[in-house]
Amino acid sequence: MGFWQRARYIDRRIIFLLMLLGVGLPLLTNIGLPVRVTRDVGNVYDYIEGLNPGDVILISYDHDTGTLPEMIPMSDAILRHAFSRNLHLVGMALRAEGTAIGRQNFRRIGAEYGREEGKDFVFLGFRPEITAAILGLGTSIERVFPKDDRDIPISEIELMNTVRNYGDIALVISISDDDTPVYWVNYANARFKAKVVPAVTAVMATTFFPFIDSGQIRGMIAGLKGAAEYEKLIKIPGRAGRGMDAQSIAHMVMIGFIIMGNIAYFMSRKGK
Amino acid sequence: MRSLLWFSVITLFLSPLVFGFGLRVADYPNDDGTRLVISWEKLPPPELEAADPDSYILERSTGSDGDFAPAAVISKLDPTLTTTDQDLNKDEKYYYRLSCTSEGIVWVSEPAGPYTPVENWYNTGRTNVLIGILLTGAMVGWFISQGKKGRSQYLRPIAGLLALDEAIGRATEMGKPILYSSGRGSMNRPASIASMNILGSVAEKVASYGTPLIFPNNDPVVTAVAQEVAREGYTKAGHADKYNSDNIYFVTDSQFGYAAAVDGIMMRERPATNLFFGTFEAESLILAETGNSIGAIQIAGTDSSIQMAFFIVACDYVLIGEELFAASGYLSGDPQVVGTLKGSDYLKIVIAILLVIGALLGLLNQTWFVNLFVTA
Amino acid sequence: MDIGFIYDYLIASERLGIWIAALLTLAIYSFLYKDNPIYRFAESLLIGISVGFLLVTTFETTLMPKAFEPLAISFTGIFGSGGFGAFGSFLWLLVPVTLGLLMFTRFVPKYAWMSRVALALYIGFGAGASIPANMQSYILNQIDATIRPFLAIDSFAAAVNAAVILVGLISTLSYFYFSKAHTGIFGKAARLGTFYLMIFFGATFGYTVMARISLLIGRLTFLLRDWLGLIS
Amino acid sequence: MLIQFFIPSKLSSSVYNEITNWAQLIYAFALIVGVFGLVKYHLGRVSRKSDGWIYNLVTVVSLFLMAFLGFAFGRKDGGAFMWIFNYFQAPMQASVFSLLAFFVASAAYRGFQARNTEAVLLLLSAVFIMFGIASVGNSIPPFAEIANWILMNPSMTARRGIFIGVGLGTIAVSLRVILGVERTYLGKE
Repeated sequence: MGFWQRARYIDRRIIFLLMLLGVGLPLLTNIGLPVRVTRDVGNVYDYIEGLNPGDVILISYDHDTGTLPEMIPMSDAILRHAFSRNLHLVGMALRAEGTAIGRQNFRRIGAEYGREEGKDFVFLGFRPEITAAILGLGTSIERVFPKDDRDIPISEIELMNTVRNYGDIALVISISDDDTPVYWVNYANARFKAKVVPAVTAVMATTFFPFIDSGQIRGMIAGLKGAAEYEKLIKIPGRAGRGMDAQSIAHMVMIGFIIMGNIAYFMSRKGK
Repeated sequence: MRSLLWFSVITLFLSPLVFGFGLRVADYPNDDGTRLVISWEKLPPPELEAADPDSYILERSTGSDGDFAPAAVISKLDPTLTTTDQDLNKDEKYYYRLSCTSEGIVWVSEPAGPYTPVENWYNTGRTNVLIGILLTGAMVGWFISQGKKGRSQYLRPIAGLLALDEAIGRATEMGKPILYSSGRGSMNRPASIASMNILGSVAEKVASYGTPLIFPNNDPVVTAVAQEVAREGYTKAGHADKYNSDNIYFVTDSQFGYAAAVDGIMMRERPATNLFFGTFEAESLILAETGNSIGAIQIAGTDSSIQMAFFIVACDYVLIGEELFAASGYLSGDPQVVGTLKGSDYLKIVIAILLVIGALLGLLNQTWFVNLFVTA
Repeated sequence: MDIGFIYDYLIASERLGIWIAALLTLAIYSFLYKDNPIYRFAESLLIGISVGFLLVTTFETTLMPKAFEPLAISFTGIFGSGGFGAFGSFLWLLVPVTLGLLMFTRFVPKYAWMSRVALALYIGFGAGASIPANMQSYILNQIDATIRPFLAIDSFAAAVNAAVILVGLISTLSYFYFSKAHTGIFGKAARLGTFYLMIFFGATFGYTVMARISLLIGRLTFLLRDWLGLIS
Repeated sequence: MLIQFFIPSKLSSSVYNEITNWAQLIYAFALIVGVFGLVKYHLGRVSRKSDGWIYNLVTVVSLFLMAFLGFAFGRKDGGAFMWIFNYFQAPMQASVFSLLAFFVASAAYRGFQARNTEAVLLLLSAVFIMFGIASVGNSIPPFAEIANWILMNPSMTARRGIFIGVGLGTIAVSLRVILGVERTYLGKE
């Protein structure tokens, strides 16, 4: 068996090792590959940048734990931007597994900026029945969430005295790994004119292109890449940048494998 | 909160002014009699043009002069000008009115009613589905009856099925077992039924050679069915004694627990042939790559379009899409089953013709034809 | 009660949990090198735990609320105020429970055939439900989606795309045609169909790679950050 | 089930729910039989001291431990049952899932060798999508656009073709079951 013949049937463990290095090293070293900001992400940033201090953003954690590697960097970047601009945040979840994550993220990033729960941000908790919950918020937040996540009645929370329904909310962001943002668009946007932005996994992104074309959504943040773009815009490097480095290098390693595989194939055929 | 309180105090002292305002109520089509559709004219009404409030309250009552209670809040910007009131009772009469309290004015529209939601017994939005099924049923039924008369049909070769005998033979020669998996599909999925049909043929072939057939399951109902099917296959081949129900067993329903277990089995039992037929999810490539590393011949077939891609890359032969469902006709040669294949072939011609006609009529802007395929 | 103690306990149980999770993650990854006792241990553990988990959840979400509790309620109802109505609902509830119990005949090979009644019903329900669902979403909706673009052709590009889709769909369907040999013009159409299929398979593979790598990033981030604290 | 689809009335949906419940109960009882078989299999290996019996013991012990914790103390957050789920089962499942990152690489190395026209198309389309969606290629406009065009046109078309085929196939199988043409699933002709 010639060299190329052997290369065609290379020990898989070499491929595994290269893949591990391709993902692991960028995570450890923070290379900082260039990121180009796309229009959709730029629109979200510009809109939030244009809000006045004290305006309210509603963030809904509509995802499971399986997709956390993509969800958390997006959430981090948005929360950092909002807190740094002194905006007020209201959090909630339409999926049970999203509740704990949303609560944790709110408190963690809130603490980074010294924001106070109840005054600058509040986490409402989880509601099942997507449609009913989204429609209900258009009427009265208090009716959907009588108490917040800490079991404090909404009427006793300072921030919630001025936030009653979508009319008092400047932007709704749904962080999701499925088509929940479609419900936000169909109900909160179409019915109540709420401005909706989906922050979704890269795989789900194509679902929302038609909504961008039709102008129903303002922009979109998709996956690790979207989060990395956002980190670049707010000039705070976070884990998405690193993750995206890992992602890009892993892709190049993959393409390298495909090219190598083909070289080995053609050379071994020539050798015959 | 405080402002709401303020309004309700005013309401107490002002008796509401009633205005004529066109509120239209209609039955919600094709439902179980629990919904009404309420639509209105453009807001605001003339009387409120100056105040132009953001939202109105839709109120519902079960008597024309009864107590109206809020049913929904309506935004003045709602472009649909309709809302659906749910969870109603089909034996009750309902009245609706729109109300608004704004800057001291209490505005109430004339009540509209009475309306009663109607319980429907046939979903008219699904007539096209019914026609499609009747057409399919008629076509398939006709070819089954042709099959009963024993008329045989030509079937084009499918590489993956031709390779099945070779793959079983190889395992026998090498004295190694065959590993079978039907993936993650529950037994009520047609793909699992198709998989069981293939399993029956495989068991029959394997029985005479005495090659072990290992089939770890992801679903306990599949285990029960698979044991029956395999036992029958062995019996048909005249080797009921060689059937070992311990080789077909439930492992776990955890997707990746199952993948880990099957990987482990492959490494330890070293099957010469892996057969993956059924509904697969992300575990497909975990199984197929591990199978590849031990040098097994692999044949796969699934109804999941995404997992077909992974099988194509990692397996030797793949039954693409419908080929999985056709397999039992090929393997058993039963003329009735083959007949159903012929029936579905004719349906493909019908679909192709509909596509061409639809495209032509579409170019001529005949929306009605395209709408024939819209389902509720 | 000393709150601080509970807090310490929670922190300790979380630290312990992270260590366990990290070591088990490494145990699973060791399979990539080769099958080994550590992987085999993790695999056996995962099977046992997941089946135990399934057993408890199935018992509490299905058997209790859908069989045993209603049975008990209607049974006591017969002797209480429920009377004949309760007896009826008791009998009605017995039907699925009996079907389920038929599965137990599998323990006795001689009577195992009785379980086939339950299995046949189970499969029959699925088969019946799948017919209209498939007709609707896999056939009618796909036809609709293919011909609808022809209503709105406003540019050369839109016309090309609509044609690419129409030709592709018909040739893919001819690939799936079983009762005719793939020769002549028909064979060419079927071949074109396989080209389309290959493009789809390639695209699906490429599209999924990113999500799969994200999973690895997630696990490595857990190991490097939560466990080892190497990255902030 | 077939007829229920066309009848929106309340009776129809309650029949549907009832039948779904039945199916769930059949599953639950089948599970008990399945778990019994599993335990019997593993204990059999343990008592015979078969090769690697210690691992069979691990499975049985962890199964019983988990069942005991669940039945005795419930499934509360913060309880031992959920703790084991969170720190044993969940991370192991996620780890097995992430093995896919390695397997897509090894599969791509072998599977994307340009043997014939079909393989070339498979390869090109995969590379364009991979490159056009990852950050590097995504910054180069034509790549992203080609990737999108492939996804929305030829790729989606083939998927539709598969859908229609699978749709016809499932309907044919279901009809064969209902009409009793095919009964191998019942183990008798």
